[in-house]
Amino acid sequence: MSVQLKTGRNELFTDPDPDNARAFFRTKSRELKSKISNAEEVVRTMLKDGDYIGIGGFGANRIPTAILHEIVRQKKKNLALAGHTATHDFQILVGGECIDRCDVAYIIGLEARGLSPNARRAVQSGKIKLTEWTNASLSWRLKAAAMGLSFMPTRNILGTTTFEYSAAKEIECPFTGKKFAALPALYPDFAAIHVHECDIFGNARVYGASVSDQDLAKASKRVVLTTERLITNDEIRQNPESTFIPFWCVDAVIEVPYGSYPGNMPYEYFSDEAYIKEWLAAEKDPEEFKKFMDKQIYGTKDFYEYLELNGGIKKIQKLRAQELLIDTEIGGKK
Amino acid sequence: MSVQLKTGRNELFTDPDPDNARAFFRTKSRELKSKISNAEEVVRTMLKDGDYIGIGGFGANRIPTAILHEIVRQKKKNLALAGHTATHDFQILVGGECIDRCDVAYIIGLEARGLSPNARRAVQSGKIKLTEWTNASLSWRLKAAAMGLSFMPTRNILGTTTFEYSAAKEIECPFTGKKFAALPALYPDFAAIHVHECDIFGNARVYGASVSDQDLAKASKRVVLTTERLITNDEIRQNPESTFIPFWCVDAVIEVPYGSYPGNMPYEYFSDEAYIKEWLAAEKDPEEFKKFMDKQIYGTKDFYEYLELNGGIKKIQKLRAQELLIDTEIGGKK
Amino acid sequence: MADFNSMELMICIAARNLEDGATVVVGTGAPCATAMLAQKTHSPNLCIMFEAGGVAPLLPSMPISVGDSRTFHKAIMASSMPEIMETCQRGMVDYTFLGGAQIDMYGNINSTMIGDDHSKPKVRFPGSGGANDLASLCWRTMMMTPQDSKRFTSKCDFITSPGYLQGGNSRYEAGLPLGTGPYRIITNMAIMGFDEESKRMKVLSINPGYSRKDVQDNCGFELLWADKIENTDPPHENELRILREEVDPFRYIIGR
Amino acid sequence: MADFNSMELMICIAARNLEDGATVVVGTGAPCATAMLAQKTHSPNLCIMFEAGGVAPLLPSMPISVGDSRTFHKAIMASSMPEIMETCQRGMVDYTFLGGAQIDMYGNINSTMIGDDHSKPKVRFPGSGGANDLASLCWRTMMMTPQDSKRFTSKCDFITSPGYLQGGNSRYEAGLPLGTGPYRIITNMAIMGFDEESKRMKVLSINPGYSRKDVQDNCGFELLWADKIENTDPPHENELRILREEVDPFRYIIGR
Repeated sequence: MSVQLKTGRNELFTDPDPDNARAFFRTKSRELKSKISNAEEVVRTMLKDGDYIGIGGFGANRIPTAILHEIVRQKKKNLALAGHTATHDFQILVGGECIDRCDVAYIIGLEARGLSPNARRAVQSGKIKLTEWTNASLSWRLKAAAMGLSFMPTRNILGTTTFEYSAAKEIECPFTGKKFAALPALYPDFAAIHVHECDIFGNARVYGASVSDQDLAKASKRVVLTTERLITNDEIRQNPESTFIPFWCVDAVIEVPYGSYPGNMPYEYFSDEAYIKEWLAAEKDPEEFKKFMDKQIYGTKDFYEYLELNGGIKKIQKLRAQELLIDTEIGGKK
Repeated sequence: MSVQLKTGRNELFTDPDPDNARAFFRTKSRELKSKISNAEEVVRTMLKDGDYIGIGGFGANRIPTAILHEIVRQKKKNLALAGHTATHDFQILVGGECIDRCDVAYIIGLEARGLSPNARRAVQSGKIKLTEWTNASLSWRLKAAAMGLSFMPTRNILGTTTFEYSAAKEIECPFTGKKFAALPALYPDFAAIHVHECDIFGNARVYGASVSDQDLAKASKRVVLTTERLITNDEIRQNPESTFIPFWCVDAVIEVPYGSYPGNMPYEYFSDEAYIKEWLAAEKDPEEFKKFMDKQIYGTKDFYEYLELNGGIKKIQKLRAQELLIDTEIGGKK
Repeated sequence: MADFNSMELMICIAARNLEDGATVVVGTGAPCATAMLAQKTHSPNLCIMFEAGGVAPLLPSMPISVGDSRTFHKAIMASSMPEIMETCQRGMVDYTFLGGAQIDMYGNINSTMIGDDHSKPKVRFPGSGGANDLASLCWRTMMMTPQDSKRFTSKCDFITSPGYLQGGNSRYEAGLPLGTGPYRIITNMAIMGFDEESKRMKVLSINPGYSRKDVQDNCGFELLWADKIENTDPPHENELRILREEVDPFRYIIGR
Repeated sequence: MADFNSMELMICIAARNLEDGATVVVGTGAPCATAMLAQKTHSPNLCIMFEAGGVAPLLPSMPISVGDSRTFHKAIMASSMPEIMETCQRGMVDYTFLGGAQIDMYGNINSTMIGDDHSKPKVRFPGSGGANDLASLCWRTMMMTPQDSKRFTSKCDFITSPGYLQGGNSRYEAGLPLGTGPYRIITNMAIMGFDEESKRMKVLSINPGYSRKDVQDNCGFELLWADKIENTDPPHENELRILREEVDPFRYIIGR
């Protein structure tokens, strides 16, 4: 096949050059030192207006809510987002009017829960610049970066309008002559990932589906972990095969128990579906939604106040029973 | 940079075409059925003369000795090997005159233990056709196959004689114009991997450094696991994040306790350095070595007889104490 | 004949296509219900995968998200998105199910937008998610959808996920893996496949209560017709019972 | 001045180059001893990695293999070969140490073969292993080797691992990562670096007991010389004590 090779027409929001990325990584600390911080400090010092960000987990599963809220509270502007099955995380950031560019795989929807009216309005208004991708494409763009490359050859998105509005390029395989998509490496400026356990150095463990978080942690220039609980470095060293993210990827560590609320945290607590429904309902009317955001995010000092506002530990107990399929009725249901 | 792109001059032993690989994988069973077998049966039915094979572990660490020996006993011929830090495994296969082609990263040496005289003689005689690679190159060639691709772009081997005697090609990055090596995907015909635990379906766990075994299991057309011990499928399902190799990669499962002997098995037993030294000494004289092979491999019926010949469980107890740094002297050493 | 609604009909018919020992990647909703029904009827060994990483769970209930804890409840593996997608790309996944706002005669699907200006769409949908990837990389793509002539369109406003593109050999020529593509489109009215040569949508079977005319009238392009058009075997009692009692007892899906 | 052999000298000098908080990939033998010595003297936070996957172990003794259990004993991570190599390729690894049978004036190293027929070498060595990868991808490559004019050759029979290739900018032009390359060559006689422009090997410091003439006479190519040649600071008492008592008490390496 010696055909004309195509190029996606939309904007590439990040620099895929691996030597530029290496120049940054060369300066990144590899010290085994304490990285304990808090959300206010992290968002103030580690994230600039205009930065490109990636969010761990999967929309409303294992998400770093404390960081997402703090980005809104601090009114960060003109951020770009890797919209890799972005659901509740996208909702929060669009609610705060924080983003103006997005690499889209999946946005404005909340899977089986329906669509976000506010996010949809924002996207349809043209206020957010979109480049189209897919879930695998964003995964592989992060993997290319995690591997220190500038692109990854793949066999998806070819032939579609998705390709046309992406920033990918077609290439020919030097061995078979077959056509591949070349997906540009994605090196985010900043990533926030919620994990089950980590030590003060940032050696972290994650349980359940890991989505793309291992590659996200490696590909990103600055990384903050929020964690359900801190563990000792001794514990990390007892099972070195369980380390999901190593310390050198991590710049800050924050202990945030129940930190994925209102999202699901595998083996810990289920998502608060009633709350998410309430949020979706509030979004229907812009005035209502403003009040809702004021109360939930701008009006709360931090994640602890926010959690308390929404039922605190008692609520978490219920969600925990739901997650573990434990019947907590007195005497059982039957 | 618009320079002439180079191509390695040596032979590519395997087909990197992902559609040919997919056509095979389409026919591979995905059934959750028992795959219990034995070494004699597996080597007789799953491996043909001329096949390209990959061996799990790292030379003398976590190696599938029972399968390696059985390949020698059944006098398989003209095999090609992925020589990815091949040490004791290479020694065994060359001792049995089973291989005539090798993708080389590291051969004929045994790391800190010195060089294998017999393997060196065989290679220097020109009897084994060599194409040059590196450890990362073979890892990434397997990863390209595991990902269902025909090549992986990388930044190693460029500019060297290693590249010149490889079967790699130079390509230009479509985004940066930079030169990369394109490494052809490696889809072996057959792979044998020794694991710590697996169920009868082939869902397996590995502890310690995993080398390239996850990609090897995915990339290979036919895969046999030998395992220190069988576990139940229930146990697999209790920690789904610990599954290292899923059942659909696996065609046969053999329980072989102490199956990496004389190699090291992480957390189980250390390598038998005295035995490996004896092997190296025997290799110095071809007549001596023939006798050694007769006694150790051709003269033993299976791995159990071989292990018994070399000290059996009592020997393993010693190696286990060494592995776990346990002082087993009566009353302790001091 | 048992009484059933069109969602129940589509799920029961779709489930029959999933043979025992096959692999399938599903999303939430009807596709997941379909896979569960197949598992509980003729395919106990069907391996269900979710794109966030869950593999072969013992599903205690219908997931809300393809990444929630149910998708790896007592699973064989809780892996990652690249792991699942690479397994598809390697050719180890047999089936997937997609949805969409528009589909054309070559099985190309739109789940991105309506309108002609990408930067200011008339209506924006979530986008591909994993749909393009699964449509590109799994062996056989299926769709369950109510049929009308707006949805079955002569031209998608946006091709999110590839069917046979412009038909003929164009899918493979675009670089997509050999031998992949749309397999069955299951609507309330009929079951469609695709012509071997032209790759155009072809009616194979008509569902109870509908006519040839209904099927063509509710399609925005000209359908091909198999030499022999079957009458769709309607849902069996045991399929409906299992679907209603075991798969979706709260009627989240079949109550829609 | 303390008494020491040349292996002890080379290890002590090499260890001084590994600053606290750096990352280094090492093999078995002298490189591992060097990293351990650095850790036990001025760089407690040196992160030692092994190419089979071990990261930051608490090494109970010298490994026999870069994949044996010692390399991930109480480690931070027991990962994989691609994991380590990709960390190097991403620019997160500062140092590595290589060995070889030949080295030329640009720091190119041969560990593959002697002779001119690849298919029938006069002498075959193990080959690259991970050497080419580490030399390509880590920021700074070092070598410890006894010096003689056969080993320090005007032309390697085979370039297994890249130094500065043909000098000047040729390394980057070949596609290798910007800013990487050989950093220090530490021999029994001297410490060499590389000229900024020409990338030719340049003597920086001469070891106790050797002269300029010794250094040049035992080198098969013309060496460059720094403007000011230092006298190598010989091993200190505490370096030797720790090396002998804690790092290599059985003299596996330093007894060679």
